[in-house]
Amino acid sequence: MIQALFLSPVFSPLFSPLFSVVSHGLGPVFSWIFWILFVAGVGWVFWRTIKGREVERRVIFLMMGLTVAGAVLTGIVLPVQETVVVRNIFDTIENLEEGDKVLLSLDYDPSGAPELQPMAIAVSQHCLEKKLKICYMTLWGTGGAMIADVITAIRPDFPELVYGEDYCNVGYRAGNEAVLKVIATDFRKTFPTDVSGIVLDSLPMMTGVTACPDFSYIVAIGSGRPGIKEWVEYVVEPSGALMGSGAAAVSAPQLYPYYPQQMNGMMGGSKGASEYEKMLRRGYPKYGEFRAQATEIMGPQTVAHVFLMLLIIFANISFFLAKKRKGASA
Amino acid sequence: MNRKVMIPIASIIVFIGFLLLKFDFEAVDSSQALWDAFIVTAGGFLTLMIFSFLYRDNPFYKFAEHLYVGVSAAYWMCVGFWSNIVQQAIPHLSPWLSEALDQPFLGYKWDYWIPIAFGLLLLTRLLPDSLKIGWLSKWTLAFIVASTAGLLMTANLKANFISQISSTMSLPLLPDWTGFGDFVSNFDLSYGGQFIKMLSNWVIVVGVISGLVYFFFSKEHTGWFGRVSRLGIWVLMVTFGASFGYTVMGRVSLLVGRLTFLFRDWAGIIS
Amino acid sequence: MKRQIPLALVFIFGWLMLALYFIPLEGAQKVNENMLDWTSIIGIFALALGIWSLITVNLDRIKHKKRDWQYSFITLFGLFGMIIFGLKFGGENSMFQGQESYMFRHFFNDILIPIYSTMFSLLAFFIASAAYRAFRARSALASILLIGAIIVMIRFFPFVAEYTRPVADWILNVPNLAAKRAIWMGVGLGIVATGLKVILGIERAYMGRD
Amino acid sequence: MTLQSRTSRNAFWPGFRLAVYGMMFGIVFSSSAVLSQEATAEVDNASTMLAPMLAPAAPGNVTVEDAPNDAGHAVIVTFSQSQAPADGQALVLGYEIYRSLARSGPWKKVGAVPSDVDVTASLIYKDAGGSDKSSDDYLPTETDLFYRVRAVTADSTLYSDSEVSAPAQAVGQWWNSGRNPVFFFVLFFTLLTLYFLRVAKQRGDSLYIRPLAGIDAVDEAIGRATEMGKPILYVLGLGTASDIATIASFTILGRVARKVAEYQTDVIVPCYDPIVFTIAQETVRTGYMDAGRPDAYRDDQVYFVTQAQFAYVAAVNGTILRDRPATNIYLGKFYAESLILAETGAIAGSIQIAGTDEIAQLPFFVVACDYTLIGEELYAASAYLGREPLLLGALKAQDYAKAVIVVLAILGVIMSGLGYEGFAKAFEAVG
Repeated sequence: MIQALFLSPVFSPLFSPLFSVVSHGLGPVFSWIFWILFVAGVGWVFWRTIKGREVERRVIFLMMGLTVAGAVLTGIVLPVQETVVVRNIFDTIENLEEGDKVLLSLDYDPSGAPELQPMAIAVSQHCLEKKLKICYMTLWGTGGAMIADVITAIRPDFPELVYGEDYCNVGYRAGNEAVLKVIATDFRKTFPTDVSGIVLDSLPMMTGVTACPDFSYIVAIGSGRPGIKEWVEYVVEPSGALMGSGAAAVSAPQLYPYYPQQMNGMMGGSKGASEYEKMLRRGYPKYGEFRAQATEIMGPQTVAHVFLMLLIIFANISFFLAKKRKGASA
Repeated sequence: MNRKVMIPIASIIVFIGFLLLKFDFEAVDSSQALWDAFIVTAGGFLTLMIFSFLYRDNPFYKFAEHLYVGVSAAYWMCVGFWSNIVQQAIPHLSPWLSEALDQPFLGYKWDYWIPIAFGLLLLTRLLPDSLKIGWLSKWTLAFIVASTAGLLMTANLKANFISQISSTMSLPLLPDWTGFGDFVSNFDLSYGGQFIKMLSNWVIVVGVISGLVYFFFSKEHTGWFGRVSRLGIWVLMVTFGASFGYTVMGRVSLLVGRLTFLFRDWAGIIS
Repeated sequence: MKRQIPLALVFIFGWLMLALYFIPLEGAQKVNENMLDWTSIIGIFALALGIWSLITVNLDRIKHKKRDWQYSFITLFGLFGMIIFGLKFGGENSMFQGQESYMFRHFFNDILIPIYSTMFSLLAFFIASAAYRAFRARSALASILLIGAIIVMIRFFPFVAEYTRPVADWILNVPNLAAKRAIWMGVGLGIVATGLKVILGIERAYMGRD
Repeated sequence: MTLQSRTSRNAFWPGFRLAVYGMMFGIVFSSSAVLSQEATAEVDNASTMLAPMLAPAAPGNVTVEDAPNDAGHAVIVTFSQSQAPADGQALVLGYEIYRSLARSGPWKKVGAVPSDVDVTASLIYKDAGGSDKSSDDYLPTETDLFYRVRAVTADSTLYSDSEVSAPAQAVGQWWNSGRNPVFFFVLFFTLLTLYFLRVAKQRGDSLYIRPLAGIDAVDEAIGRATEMGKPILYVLGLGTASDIATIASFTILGRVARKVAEYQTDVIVPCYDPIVFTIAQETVRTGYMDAGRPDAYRDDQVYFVTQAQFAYVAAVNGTILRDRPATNIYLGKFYAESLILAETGAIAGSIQIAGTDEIAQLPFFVVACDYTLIGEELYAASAYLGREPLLLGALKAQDYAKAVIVVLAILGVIMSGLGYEGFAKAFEAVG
């Protein structure tokens, strides 16, 4: 009922340009409670501000928690705006030919996963739709688990895939930059076998791959060091391989200077990932039914941003009011 | 019964309750099912314990903190011992030890004795003070600090310094300049436009120089010197603000990840 | 003796490592590469000292019943439990398979990773409270900080973003680069200066006195 | 007087702020109006050709030179491309490089280069072989090597080989001339430092350095801790002993420990890295000895926590909230934990002084701490605290080097502007 109210013709014009609400199990019931609390909380913070009192830290914590929790429960989906930086990656993969090989390096750990895993999944799905061959690798010891998660996530949708022919996983090798330095010219020197110890030569898809440039496209998804910067320095620059990247939001600004010379595209944080998901959904409508993880994150993120902006505005109002009062009393 | 006893007992009861709720009674492999239920339940509880820190320091947070410290210290010790000593050093030191530890012997390499010797010197600190040989451990410290200082000095110098200077120098201050008339008639505020390109390069050059001036220690920041250094700190501050603003997005997504885990996997409120 | 030998070690190894950077010969580069291995091996011995410190501090707490001494049991329990799971003996069928053992891997991945991610996600809360406290136009500098943050944060809003994104991108690319270069150059100089001070033996607080 | 100056500031800053906002929105709207939507490139894929029958022209002029500045396991192969295809000749897609230890073979394929659109251009391939004898790709040093280049086409049966090159050897060099700029700078800087050390020895601590708020705060903070009877928390960060920021932090820790011992307060140092932990123990002990109170030092002041980032943070957070230190000092390498630590410290009401050279973390320290040492200031701090002539001398050298850099940068920009690219190039370090 509540959900119906939310989506009713009376309310939907109010909300529809802003966000659409997807069904989320019990979520909507909770979400209304959360929204009311959110508005009440913001109002209270505003009231405190006008009164010229500081808001206690714990109230801010609570509000932040409520905001994000409410948004997660409601399942807000915001319109995503596409950018050329992400578009370039999508187009590069779209224009590759069947059978081309793509190297996907997942250099992050569970803390980076909320932002980066959706990119890895979306890019993998896109490659497999285009019938490209994917080789997974990682420079992080914790990346092995991430690769396994990606493969389990996409495997059910592509039951006909054969390991070694359509995709393979060479796993992790210790050595950080040293690994990259070597694979730029000699892939097998560092990766003589795949993750389970099968000799690379016995995997049909890896014949003809001697060095990184033998992959038609490299997508490096990473959240720190070693990561995209090292890929650019040790692989792209010396060997001229074609690369796109996916970066955590924190490190994205530092990597901007490499676009478009050293990498032809970059997905920055969940925003970039959700753009990719949107492009994927448009190109392959069947993905409309799947969970778009990054797009789900974008809603709560934006609401949290709104809240943060409100906080900053309140903080400044209270500051100016305090100054005025001080001036009046002096 | 006082609170000190009640709280742990109550928590254990709630924990077991959740465990039973999560346990899949129809599973074929019941030990696996128990483990799965345990993972989700424990993950949820530990998450809440850490979040409770936001309210204030409390026994639950202390519990999670102390557990985490102990387990992680041991984890890294095991991993480090295994990869650095067993897999790296021992195969070059002793065939007998490598066989005992299931490692292939890779031939003697005398240079691996150097770190072992320094490492043993370091352990002299554990000996009682009366033996008076604890000072030997300083040799190791001297070795490590000096060699890394020598090693990193040059590497950092190249990446952070020399290459930054040369790339600042080669910025054209008048990119694609084809005359003033052309500049005015093609006035354009987009990225490709000459105005923005020029402005950007000027900002970089002036920003770098004024930033360096800000880091001057031997001159008082007054007069024109002070004004330039003030410009430098402004450039730094605008950047800091921007980086802060940019980071918010990533941090919120981590929280979304945790809350999704709590709501979906642990509490099962959303599907 | 006690004083001279460490100083001599500093001098010799410092200049040696510095010189090796410029010599591309194979032997020289081998030493260069091995240095990192050596440090990590020495690190394990130091780790033994560290673990020893962790154990003694906690035992001491329990012994003298210092504040929160009960929790030291949990730390020690976790420490020794994990070390035992990390042991390797008893052949293929034993429970103790070192790092491959089920408990060792899963205890870390499945139990401790949640703590790890949750600690990390506390940042979302702290970022809000820090922003509330700090982003006030108190002074010219604070106002500039505020403006930078606002422009970039607006970047993520739908509708408004279209207009502000170019400016935000510009700030992230241009002044950002300038500031970073200035800091990098200063840091680069500071690193060389500190390195030199160490090698010349001016900076030796780390070595103790006697 | 102060009142007047304050009012004038008040009148000025809001106006300034307004102007900045105005300018900002001006730029926003005007630029967005001009910005067009992204252009989509159309790919022309209407190029199907008849299969040609003839092998392409052979590549020529294969010359081999030793690669400069290396350990002697690489050579550079230069060759001219095949001529443009005549009627019926297949299009060359790329060139494969073959190496042999004898003129007659056997040949081993070592790499490939895609062909260039401009067929008159020569192509270069750097054959960097392995240095390990057992490696499959071992390239022996100081041995005659022969090279041959093969032009390949889409059809694997259609190719043509070049003449075999004259023999060449890969030789190791004694000096990496690509790193000359680094060498000259180190030399210059060492001499500068030595000179100023001499000056400093003669003039003692009379060398002027401008005050640094964060450093002055350290002294105050120790005094405050003494008054309050509370400890000082010193966090060395997540750096290892091989991070110079950590080494710089040790020196400051030494000074802090000495002052703390003099004032008879406590310093707590939880450590992340075991080597750092050992060194920190030594440093603090020395500080206590220098202050003449070696007995006051206890081993549990400096302790090891764990090597996991967030477990360490959790423990330090606990310490901050339970021991309520009067002052928290964070100097060294910090990563994502910077804000967690700084905000927890703010909750506990401690005075906080931070400093790091991790640029990504500086914003958080600036926002959440009372004083922040930005980048180089961290490295300079030890000279400030001790005011020892030698350290001050080194700081002077740093400043003069900076002045030289600023002048060089301005000169370089002007020179590049005038078209003398060589000036900037001279500062580029290769390899």
